[in-house]
Amino acid sequence: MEILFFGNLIDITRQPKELIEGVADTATLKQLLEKKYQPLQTAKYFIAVNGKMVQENTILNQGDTVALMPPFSGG
Amino acid sequence: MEILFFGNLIDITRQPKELIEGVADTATLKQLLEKKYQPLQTAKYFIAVNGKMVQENTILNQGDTVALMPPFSGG
Amino acid sequence: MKTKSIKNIFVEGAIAPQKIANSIAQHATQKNIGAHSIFLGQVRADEKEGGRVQAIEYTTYKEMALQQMHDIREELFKKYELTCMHVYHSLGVVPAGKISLFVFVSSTHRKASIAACEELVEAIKFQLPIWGKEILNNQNTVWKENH
Amino acid sequence: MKTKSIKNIFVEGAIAPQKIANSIAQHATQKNIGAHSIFLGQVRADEKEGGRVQAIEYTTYKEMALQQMHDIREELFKKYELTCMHVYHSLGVVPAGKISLFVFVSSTHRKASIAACEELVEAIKFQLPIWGKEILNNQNTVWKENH
Repeated sequence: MEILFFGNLIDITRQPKELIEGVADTATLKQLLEKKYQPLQTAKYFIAVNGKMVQENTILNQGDTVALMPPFSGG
Repeated sequence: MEILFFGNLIDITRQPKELIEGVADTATLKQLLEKKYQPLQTAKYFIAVNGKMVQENTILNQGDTVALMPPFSGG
Repeated sequence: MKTKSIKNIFVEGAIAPQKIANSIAQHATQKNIGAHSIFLGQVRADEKEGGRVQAIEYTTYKEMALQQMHDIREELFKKYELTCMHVYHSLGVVPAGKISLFVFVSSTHRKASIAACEELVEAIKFQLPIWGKEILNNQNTVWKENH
Repeated sequence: MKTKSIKNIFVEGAIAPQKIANSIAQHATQKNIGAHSIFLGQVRADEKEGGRVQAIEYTTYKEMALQQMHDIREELFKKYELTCMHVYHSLGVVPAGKISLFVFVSSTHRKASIAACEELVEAIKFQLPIWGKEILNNQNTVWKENH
Protein backbone atom coordinates (compact mmCIF):
# COMPACT_ATOMS: atom_id res chain seq x y z
CA MET A 1 0.00 0.00 0.00
CA GLU A 2 1.40 3.37 -0.98
CA ILE A 3 0.95 6.32 1.38
CA LEU A 4 1.34 9.78 -0.21
CA PHE A 5 1.99 13.00 1.71
CA PHE A 6 1.39 16.48 0.34
CA GLY A 7 1.95 20.15 1.12
CA ASN A 8 3.14 20.97 4.63
CA LEU A 9 2.74 17.31 5.68
CA ILE A 10 5.99 16.59 3.82
CA ASP A 11 7.69 19.06 6.21
CA ILE A 12 6.61 16.61 8.96
CA THR A 13 7.24 13.26 7.26
CA ARG A 14 10.38 14.41 5.41
CA GLN A 15 9.36 12.16 2.53
CA PRO A 16 6.58 12.38 -0.08
CA LYS A 17 5.59 8.72 0.15
CA GLU A 18 6.14 5.47 1.95
CA LEU A 19 5.05 1.87 1.64
CA ILE A 20 3.08 0.27 4.48
CA GLU A 21 1.42 -3.14 4.40
CA GLY A 22 -1.12 -4.96 6.53
CA VAL A 23 -3.14 -1.99 7.79
CA ALA A 24 -6.86 -2.83 8.01
CA ASP A 25 -8.48 0.57 7.60
CA THR A 26 -7.89 4.32 7.47
CA ALA A 27 -8.46 4.83 11.21
CA THR A 28 -5.70 2.30 12.01
CA LEU A 29 -3.44 3.92 9.43
CA LYS A 30 -4.00 7.35 11.01
CA GLN A 31 -3.08 6.02 14.44
CA LEU A 32 0.03 4.36 13.10
CA LEU A 33 1.18 7.46 11.19
CA GLU A 34 0.41 9.87 14.03
CA LYS A 35 2.50 7.73 16.32
CA LYS A 36 5.38 7.64 13.85
CA TYR A 37 5.11 11.36 12.97
CA GLN A 38 3.85 13.04 16.12
CA PRO A 39 3.28 16.55 14.65
CA LEU A 40 0.63 14.92 12.41
CA GLN A 41 -1.59 14.73 15.50
CA THR A 42 -2.20 18.46 15.37
CA ALA A 43 -1.97 18.89 11.59
CA LYS A 44 -5.13 19.46 9.56
CA TYR A 45 -5.48 16.94 6.77
CA PHE A 46 -7.93 14.96 4.66
CA ILE A 47 -7.56 11.37 3.50
CA ALA A 48 -8.17 10.10 -0.02
CA VAL A 49 -8.18 6.43 -0.95
CA ASN A 50 -7.37 5.78 -4.59
CA GLY A 51 -8.01 9.42 -5.42
CA LYS A 52 -11.41 9.65 -3.67
CA MET A 53 -11.88 11.64 -0.50
CA VAL A 54 -13.09 9.54 2.44
CA GLN A 55 -14.73 11.01 5.53
CA GLU A 56 -15.59 7.82 7.45
CA ASN A 57 -13.26 5.02 8.44
CA THR A 58 -12.59 2.99 5.28
CA ILE A 59 -11.35 -0.58 4.75
CA LEU A 60 -7.96 -0.72 3.00
CA ASN A 61 -6.90 -3.37 0.52
CA GLN A 62 -3.55 -4.40 -0.87
CA GLY A 63 -2.54 -2.13 -3.73
CA ASP A 64 -4.56 0.86 -2.48
CA THR A 65 -3.05 4.33 -2.63
CA VAL A 66 -3.78 6.48 0.40
CA ALA A 67 -3.14 10.22 0.29
CA LEU A 68 -2.85 12.57 3.28
CA MET A 69 -3.63 16.07 2.11
CA PRO A 70 -3.66 19.42 3.97
CA PRO A 71 -6.27 22.04 2.96
CA PHE A 72 -5.91 22.93 -0.72
CA SER A 73 -4.37 26.24 -1.73
CA GLY A 74 -4.18 26.30 -5.50
CA GLY A 75 -4.96 29.28 -7.71
CA MET B 1 -30.79 73.94 -29.96
CA GLU B 2 -29.25 70.81 -31.43
CA ILE B 3 -31.35 67.66 -31.65
CA LEU B 4 -29.40 64.40 -32.01
CA PHE B 5 -30.85 61.11 -33.26
CA PHE B 6 -29.27 57.70 -32.67
CA GLY B 7 -29.60 54.06 -33.65
CA ASN B 8 -32.75 53.07 -35.52
CA LEU B 9 -34.20 56.58 -35.05
CA ILE B 10 -31.88 57.74 -37.84
CA ASP B 11 -33.68 55.27 -40.12
CA ILE B 12 -36.79 57.37 -39.39
CA THR B 13 -35.35 60.89 -39.44
CA ARG B 14 -32.84 60.19 -42.25
CA GLN B 15 -30.42 62.55 -40.52
CA PRO B 16 -28.34 62.28 -37.36
CA LYS B 17 -29.10 65.80 -36.15
CA GLU B 18 -31.07 68.94 -36.77
CA LEU B 19 -31.32 72.45 -35.35
CA ILE B 20 -34.59 73.60 -33.81
CA GLU B 21 -35.14 76.86 -31.92
CA GLY B 22 -37.84 78.23 -29.68
CA VAL B 23 -39.16 75.02 -28.17
CA ALA B 24 -40.12 75.49 -24.51
CA ASP B 25 -39.68 71.98 -23.12
CA THR B 26 -39.08 68.32 -23.95
CA ALA B 27 -42.80 67.47 -24.12
CA THR B 28 -43.34 70.16 -26.76
CA LEU B 29 -40.26 68.98 -28.65
CA LYS B 30 -41.56 65.40 -28.64
CA GLN B 31 -44.91 66.54 -30.07
CA LEU B 32 -43.19 68.57 -32.75
CA LEU B 33 -40.82 65.76 -33.78
CA GLU B 34 -43.49 63.06 -33.71
CA LYS B 35 -45.60 65.22 -36.03
CA LYS B 36 -42.67 65.76 -38.39
CA TYR B 37 -41.49 62.11 -38.26
CA GLN B 38 -44.65 60.07 -37.71
CA PRO B 39 -42.95 56.65 -37.17
CA LEU B 40 -41.39 58.21 -34.04
CA GLN B 41 -44.84 57.94 -32.44
CA THR B 42 -44.46 54.18 -32.10
CA ALA B 43 -40.68 54.09 -31.67
CA LYS B 44 -39.22 53.38 -28.25
CA TYR B 45 -36.77 56.07 -27.18
CA PHE B 46 -35.32 57.97 -24.25
CA ILE B 47 -34.47 61.66 -24.09
CA ALA B 48 -31.26 63.16 -22.74
CA VAL B 49 -30.69 66.88 -22.28
CA ASN B 50 -27.02 67.89 -22.33
CA GLY B 51 -26.01 64.28 -21.84
CA LYS B 52 -28.29 63.61 -18.85
CA MET B 53 -31.31 61.32 -19.15
CA VAL B 54 -34.60 63.06 -18.36
CA GLN B 55 -37.78 61.19 -17.43
CA GLU B 56 -40.09 64.14 -16.69
CA ASN B 57 -40.93 67.06 -18.92
CA THR B 58 -37.90 69.36 -18.84
CA ILE B 59 -37.50 73.07 -19.68
CA LEU B 60 -35.21 73.66 -22.67
CA ASN B 61 -32.84 76.59 -23.05
CA GLN B 62 -30.96 78.04 -25.98
CA GLY B 63 -27.76 76.10 -26.59
CA ASP B 64 -29.09 72.86 -25.10
CA THR B 65 -28.34 69.58 -26.82
CA VAL B 66 -31.23 67.13 -26.84
CA ALA B 67 -30.65 63.49 -27.75
CA LEU B 68 -33.29 60.96 -28.79
CA MET B 69 -31.95 57.48 -28.06
CA PRO B 70 -33.46 54.03 -28.63
CA PRO B 71 -32.68 51.26 -26.09
CA PHE B 72 -28.93 50.71 -25.83
CA SER B 73 -27.37 47.66 -27.43
CA GLY B 74 -23.64 47.91 -26.91
CA GLY B 75 -21.34 45.06 -25.98
CA MET C 1 -18.48 67.47 -16.60
CA LYS C 2 -16.34 66.60 -13.62
CA THR C 3 -12.88 67.99 -13.32
CA LYS C 4 -11.37 64.48 -13.16
CA SER C 5 -10.19 63.35 -16.54
CA ILE C 6 -12.60 61.40 -18.73
CA LYS C 7 -10.95 58.36 -20.30
CA ASN C 8 -11.71 57.26 -23.82
CA ILE C 9 -12.98 53.67 -24.07
CA PHE C 10 -13.64 53.54 -27.81
CA VAL C 11 -11.47 51.86 -30.40
CA GLU C 12 -12.12 51.74 -34.13
CA GLY C 13 -13.00 48.23 -35.33
CA ALA C 14 -12.36 44.91 -33.59
CA ILE C 15 -10.20 44.53 -30.47
CA ALA C 16 -7.15 42.35 -31.20
CA PRO C 17 -6.27 39.46 -28.83
CA GLN C 18 -2.76 40.95 -28.78
CA LYS C 19 -4.13 44.08 -27.08
CA ILE C 20 -5.53 41.85 -24.34
CA ALA C 21 -2.19 40.07 -23.90
CA ASN C 22 -0.42 43.43 -23.69
CA SER C 23 -2.86 44.71 -21.07
CA ILE C 24 -2.30 41.61 -18.96
CA ALA C 25 1.48 41.79 -19.31
CA GLN C 26 1.48 45.44 -18.22
CA HIS C 27 0.01 44.44 -14.86
CA ALA C 28 2.93 42.18 -13.92
CA THR C 29 4.60 45.11 -12.19
CA GLN C 30 1.66 45.60 -9.82
CA LYS C 31 2.63 43.13 -7.15
CA ASN C 32 -0.50 43.66 -5.03
CA ILE C 33 -2.78 42.25 -7.74
CA GLY C 34 -3.92 38.69 -7.11
CA ALA C 35 -6.90 38.44 -9.46
CA HIS C 36 -7.86 39.62 -12.93
CA SER C 37 -11.41 39.22 -14.19
CA ILE C 38 -11.85 39.70 -17.89
CA PHE C 39 -14.99 39.74 -19.98
CA LEU C 40 -14.89 39.71 -23.77
CA GLY C 41 -17.88 40.27 -26.02
CA GLN C 42 -17.54 38.47 -29.36
CA VAL C 43 -19.75 39.13 -32.41
CA ARG C 44 -21.95 36.09 -33.10
CA ALA C 45 -22.94 34.94 -36.59
CA ASP C 46 -26.59 34.56 -35.51
CA GLU C 47 -29.20 33.36 -37.98
CA LYS C 48 -31.82 36.05 -38.58
CA GLU C 49 -34.85 36.10 -40.82
CA GLY C 50 -33.36 36.52 -44.26
CA GLY C 51 -29.72 35.92 -43.48
CA ARG C 52 -26.84 35.40 -41.12
CA VAL C 53 -25.04 38.12 -39.16
CA GLN C 54 -21.72 38.94 -40.84
CA ALA C 55 -20.74 41.89 -38.69
CA ILE C 56 -22.05 44.45 -36.24
CA GLU C 57 -21.62 48.17 -36.80
CA TYR C 58 -21.43 50.11 -33.55
CA THR C 59 -22.28 53.78 -33.05
CA THR C 60 -22.40 55.85 -29.89
CA TYR C 61 -23.28 59.19 -28.37
CA LYS C 62 -19.67 59.51 -27.40
CA GLU C 63 -19.69 62.47 -25.04
CA MET C 64 -22.53 61.00 -22.98
CA ALA C 65 -21.13 57.44 -23.09
CA LEU C 66 -17.73 58.55 -21.74
CA GLN C 67 -19.31 60.59 -18.97
CA GLN C 68 -21.56 57.65 -17.99
CA MET C 69 -18.61 55.30 -18.07
CA HIS C 70 -16.67 57.70 -15.86
CA ASP C 71 -19.51 57.70 -13.32
CA ILE C 72 -19.86 53.88 -13.43
CA ARG C 73 -16.12 53.53 -12.87
CA GLU C 74 -16.16 55.85 -9.84
CA GLU C 75 -19.12 53.99 -8.33
CA LEU C 76 -17.41 50.61 -8.69
CA PHE C 77 -14.15 51.89 -7.22
CA LYS C 78 -16.17 53.14 -4.24
CA LYS C 79 -18.07 49.86 -3.87
CA TYR C 80 -15.24 47.33 -4.35
CA GLU C 81 -11.56 47.21 -3.41
CA LEU C 82 -10.13 47.33 -6.89
CA THR C 83 -6.64 47.91 -8.18
CA CYS C 84 -7.55 48.80 -11.75
CA MET C 85 -10.29 48.77 -14.31
CA HIS C 86 -10.01 49.00 -18.09
CA VAL C 87 -12.82 49.08 -20.63
CA TYR C 88 -12.55 49.06 -24.42
CA HIS C 89 -15.54 49.06 -26.76
CA SER C 90 -15.45 48.94 -30.55
CA LEU C 91 -17.00 51.52 -32.84
CA GLY C 92 -17.60 50.93 -36.53
CA VAL C 93 -17.72 47.51 -38.13
CA VAL C 94 -16.66 44.38 -36.21
CA PRO C 95 -16.88 41.07 -38.16
CA ALA C 96 -18.43 37.94 -36.64
CA GLY C 97 -15.91 36.03 -34.53
CA LYS C 98 -14.07 39.19 -33.49
CA ILE C 99 -14.03 40.93 -30.11
CA SER C 100 -16.06 44.15 -29.65
CA LEU C 101 -15.89 44.56 -25.87
CA PHE C 102 -12.95 44.07 -23.51
CA VAL C 103 -13.54 44.56 -19.79
CA PHE C 104 -10.61 44.07 -17.42
CA VAL C 105 -10.89 44.40 -13.64
CA SER C 106 -8.06 43.66 -11.19
CA SER C 107 -7.96 43.40 -7.42
CA THR C 108 -5.97 41.93 -4.56
CA HIS C 109 -8.56 39.22 -3.82
CA ARG C 110 -10.71 37.44 -6.37
CA LYS C 111 -14.17 38.22 -5.01
CA ALA C 112 -13.89 41.97 -5.69
CA SER C 113 -12.70 41.61 -9.27
CA ILE C 114 -15.26 38.93 -10.13
CA ALA C 115 -18.22 40.85 -8.68
CA ALA C 116 -17.13 44.20 -10.12
CA CYS C 117 -16.51 42.72 -13.56
CA GLU C 118 -20.00 41.24 -13.70
CA GLU C 119 -21.59 44.49 -12.54
CA LEU C 120 -19.51 46.47 -15.01
CA VAL C 121 -20.57 44.32 -17.96
CA GLU C 122 -24.24 44.81 -17.07
CA ALA C 123 -23.72 48.57 -16.71
CA ILE C 124 -21.98 48.77 -20.09
CA LYS C 125 -24.80 46.85 -21.79
CA PHE C 126 -27.66 48.84 -20.25
CA GLN C 127 -26.31 52.25 -19.31
CA LEU C 128 -23.97 53.26 -22.13
CA PRO C 129 -25.53 54.92 -25.18
CA ILE C 130 -24.11 52.53 -27.77
CA TRP C 131 -26.04 50.87 -30.56
CA GLY C 132 -25.22 47.81 -32.61
CA LYS C 133 -26.56 47.28 -36.12
CA GLU C 134 -26.28 43.71 -37.32
CA ILE C 135 -25.27 43.46 -40.96
CA LEU C 136 -26.56 40.27 -42.58
CA ASN C 137 -24.95 38.38 -45.44
CA ASN C 138 -27.81 39.51 -47.72
CA GLN C 139 -26.82 43.11 -46.83
CA ASN C 140 -30.01 43.65 -44.82
CA THR C 141 -29.56 45.13 -41.37
CA VAL C 142 -31.21 44.41 -38.01
CA TRP C 143 -30.84 46.60 -34.94
CA LYS C 144 -29.36 44.58 -32.10
CA GLU C 145 -31.23 44.23 -28.82
CA ASN C 146 -29.66 43.51 -25.44
CA HIS C 147 -31.21 41.08 -22.97
CA MET D 1 -11.56 6.51 -14.01
CA LYS D 2 -14.18 7.37 -16.56
CA THR D 3 -13.74 6.31 -20.12
CA LYS D 4 -13.93 9.91 -21.33
CA SER D 5 -10.49 11.40 -21.79
CA ILE D 6 -8.96 13.28 -18.87
CA LYS D 7 -7.40 16.58 -19.97
CA ASN D 8 -4.19 17.87 -18.48
CA ILE D 9 -4.50 21.34 -16.92
CA PHE D 10 -0.98 21.70 -15.57
CA VAL D 11 1.80 23.76 -17.09
CA GLU D 12 5.32 24.11 -15.75
CA GLY D 13 6.01 27.60 -14.39
CA ALA D 14 4.11 30.83 -15.09
CA ILE D 15 1.40 31.18 -17.75
CA ALA D 16 2.47 33.67 -20.42
CA PRO D 17 0.05 36.45 -21.51
CA GLN D 18 0.75 35.28 -25.06
CA LYS D 19 -0.87 31.92 -24.28
CA ILE D 20 -4.00 33.79 -23.24
CA ALA D 21 -4.00 35.84 -26.47
CA ASN D 22 -3.58 32.65 -28.51
CA SER D 23 -6.46 30.95 -26.71
CA ILE D 24 -8.72 33.92 -27.41
CA ALA D 25 -7.68 34.12 -31.06
CA GLN D 26 -8.41 30.41 -31.55
CA HIS D 27 -12.06 31.01 -30.65
CA ALA D 28 -12.66 33.45 -33.51
CA THR D 29 -13.79 30.56 -35.70
CA GLN D 30 -16.60 29.62 -33.30
CA LYS D 31 -19.26 31.94 -34.53
CA ASN D 32 -21.85 30.98 -31.91
CA ILE D 33 -19.73 32.36 -29.08
CA GLY D 34 -20.88 35.73 -27.80
CA ALA D 35 -19.14 35.90 -24.43
CA HIS D 36 -15.80 34.89 -22.95
CA SER D 37 -15.24 35.07 -19.19
CA ILE D 38 -11.65 34.84 -18.11
CA PHE D 39 -10.16 34.66 -14.65
CA LEU D 40 -6.43 35.00 -14.03
CA GLY D 41 -4.71 34.34 -10.74
CA GLN D 42 -1.54 36.40 -10.29
CA VAL D 43 1.09 35.80 -7.61
CA ARG D 44 1.12 38.66 -5.10
CA ALA D 45 4.24 39.98 -3.38
CA ASP D 46 2.51 39.93 0.02
CA GLU D 47 4.34 41.07 3.11
CA LYS D 48 4.70 38.21 5.60
CA GLU D 49 6.39 38.06 8.96
CA GLY D 50 10.06 38.04 8.11
CA GLY D 51 9.89 38.88 4.45
CA ARG D 52 8.03 39.51 1.23
CA VAL D 53 6.67 36.82 -1.11
CA GLN D 54 9.00 36.45 -4.10
CA ALA D 55 7.33 33.45 -5.70
CA ILE D 56 4.93 30.58 -5.07
CA GLU D 57 5.91 26.98 -5.67
CA TYR D 58 2.94 24.81 -6.61
CA THR D 59 2.65 21.05 -6.15
CA THR D 60 -0.29 18.75 -6.77
CA TYR D 61 -1.65 15.24 -6.45
CA LYS D 62 -1.91 15.17 -10.21
CA GLU D 63 -3.95 12.06 -10.85
CA MET D 64 -6.61 13.10 -8.37
CA ALA D 65 -6.59 16.75 -9.42
CA LEU D 66 -7.18 15.88 -13.08
CA GLN D 67 -10.01 13.50 -12.19
CA GLN D 68 -11.62 16.13 -9.95
CA MET D 69 -11.24 18.75 -12.67
CA HIS D 70 -12.84 16.36 -15.14
CA ASP D 71 -15.84 15.91 -12.83
CA ILE D 72 -16.14 19.67 -12.16
CA ARG D 73 -16.05 20.32 -15.91
CA GLU D 74 -18.81 17.78 -16.61
CA GLU D 75 -21.00 19.25 -13.85
CA LEU D 76 -20.63 22.77 -15.21
CA PHE D 77 -21.39 21.70 -18.78
CA LYS D 78 -24.55 20.06 -17.45
CA LYS D 79 -25.56 23.10 -15.42
CA TYR D 80 -24.80 25.90 -17.91
CA GLU D 81 -25.07 26.29 -21.67
CA LEU D 82 -21.39 26.57 -22.42
CA THR D 83 -19.45 26.42 -25.65
CA CYS D 84 -16.04 25.71 -24.17
CA MET D 85 -14.03 25.70 -20.99
CA HIS D 86 -10.26 25.77 -20.58
CA VAL D 87 -8.27 25.65 -17.36
CA TYR D 88 -4.51 25.98 -16.92
CA HIS D 89 -2.74 25.88 -13.56
CA SER D 90 0.96 26.30 -12.93
CA LEU D 91 3.16 23.78 -11.19
CA GLY D 92 6.60 24.60 -9.87
CA VAL D 93 7.85 28.10 -9.20
CA VAL D 94 5.86 31.17 -10.33
CA PRO D 95 7.43 34.56 -9.49
CA ALA D 96 5.36 37.43 -8.02
CA GLY D 97 3.57 39.39 -10.75
CA LYS D 98 3.19 36.33 -12.99
CA ILE D 99 0.05 34.35 -13.79
CA SER D 100 -0.46 30.94 -12.13
CA LEU D 101 -4.11 30.25 -13.04
CA PHE D 102 -5.94 30.83 -16.33
CA VAL D 103 -9.64 29.99 -16.48
CA PHE D 104 -11.48 30.58 -19.75
CA VAL D 105 -15.21 29.93 -20.20
CA SER D 106 -17.16 30.73 -23.38
CA SER D 107 -20.86 30.72 -24.16
CA THR D 108 -23.44 32.15 -26.52
CA HIS D 109 -24.87 34.53 -23.91
CA ARG D 110 -22.92 36.28 -21.20
CA LYS D 111 -24.81 35.09 -18.12
CA ALA D 112 -23.75 31.45 -18.56
CA SER D 113 -20.06 32.19 -19.04
CA ILE D 114 -19.92 34.67 -16.15
CA ALA D 115 -21.70 32.38 -13.67
CA ALA D 116 -19.80 29.26 -14.74
CA CYS D 117 -16.45 31.05 -14.60
CA GLU D 118 -17.08 32.22 -11.04
CA GLU D 119 -18.18 28.75 -9.93
CA LEU D 120 -15.22 27.17 -11.66
CA VAL D 121 -12.71 29.43 -9.91
CA GLU D 122 -14.19 28.53 -6.51
CA ALA D 123 -14.11 24.84 -7.39
CA ILE D 124 -10.46 25.07 -8.48
CA LYS D 125 -9.48 26.82 -5.24
CA PHE D 126 -11.31 24.47 -2.89
CA GLN D 127 -11.68 21.12 -4.66
CA LEU D 128 -8.42 20.57 -6.48
CA PRO D 129 -5.54 19.01 -4.50
CA ILE D 130 -2.99 21.73 -5.25
CA TRP D 131 -0.74 23.40 -2.69
CA GLY D 132 1.13 26.67 -2.88
CA LYS D 133 4.27 27.34 -0.88
CA GLU D 134 5.17 31.01 -0.65
CA ILE D 135 8.89 31.64 -0.95
CA LEU D 136 9.96 34.79 0.87
CA ASN D 137 12.87 37.05 -0.04
CA ASN D 138 14.72 35.83 3.07
CA GLN D 139 14.35 32.27 1.68
CA ASN D 140 11.85 31.29 4.39
CA THR D 141 8.68 29.60 3.19
CA VAL D 142 5.03 29.91 4.25
CA TRP D 143 2.28 27.51 3.16
CA LYS D 144 -0.41 29.46 1.32
CA GLU D 145 -4.00 29.38 2.56
CA ASN D 146 -7.08 29.98 0.46
CA HIS D 147 -10.01 32.08 1.70
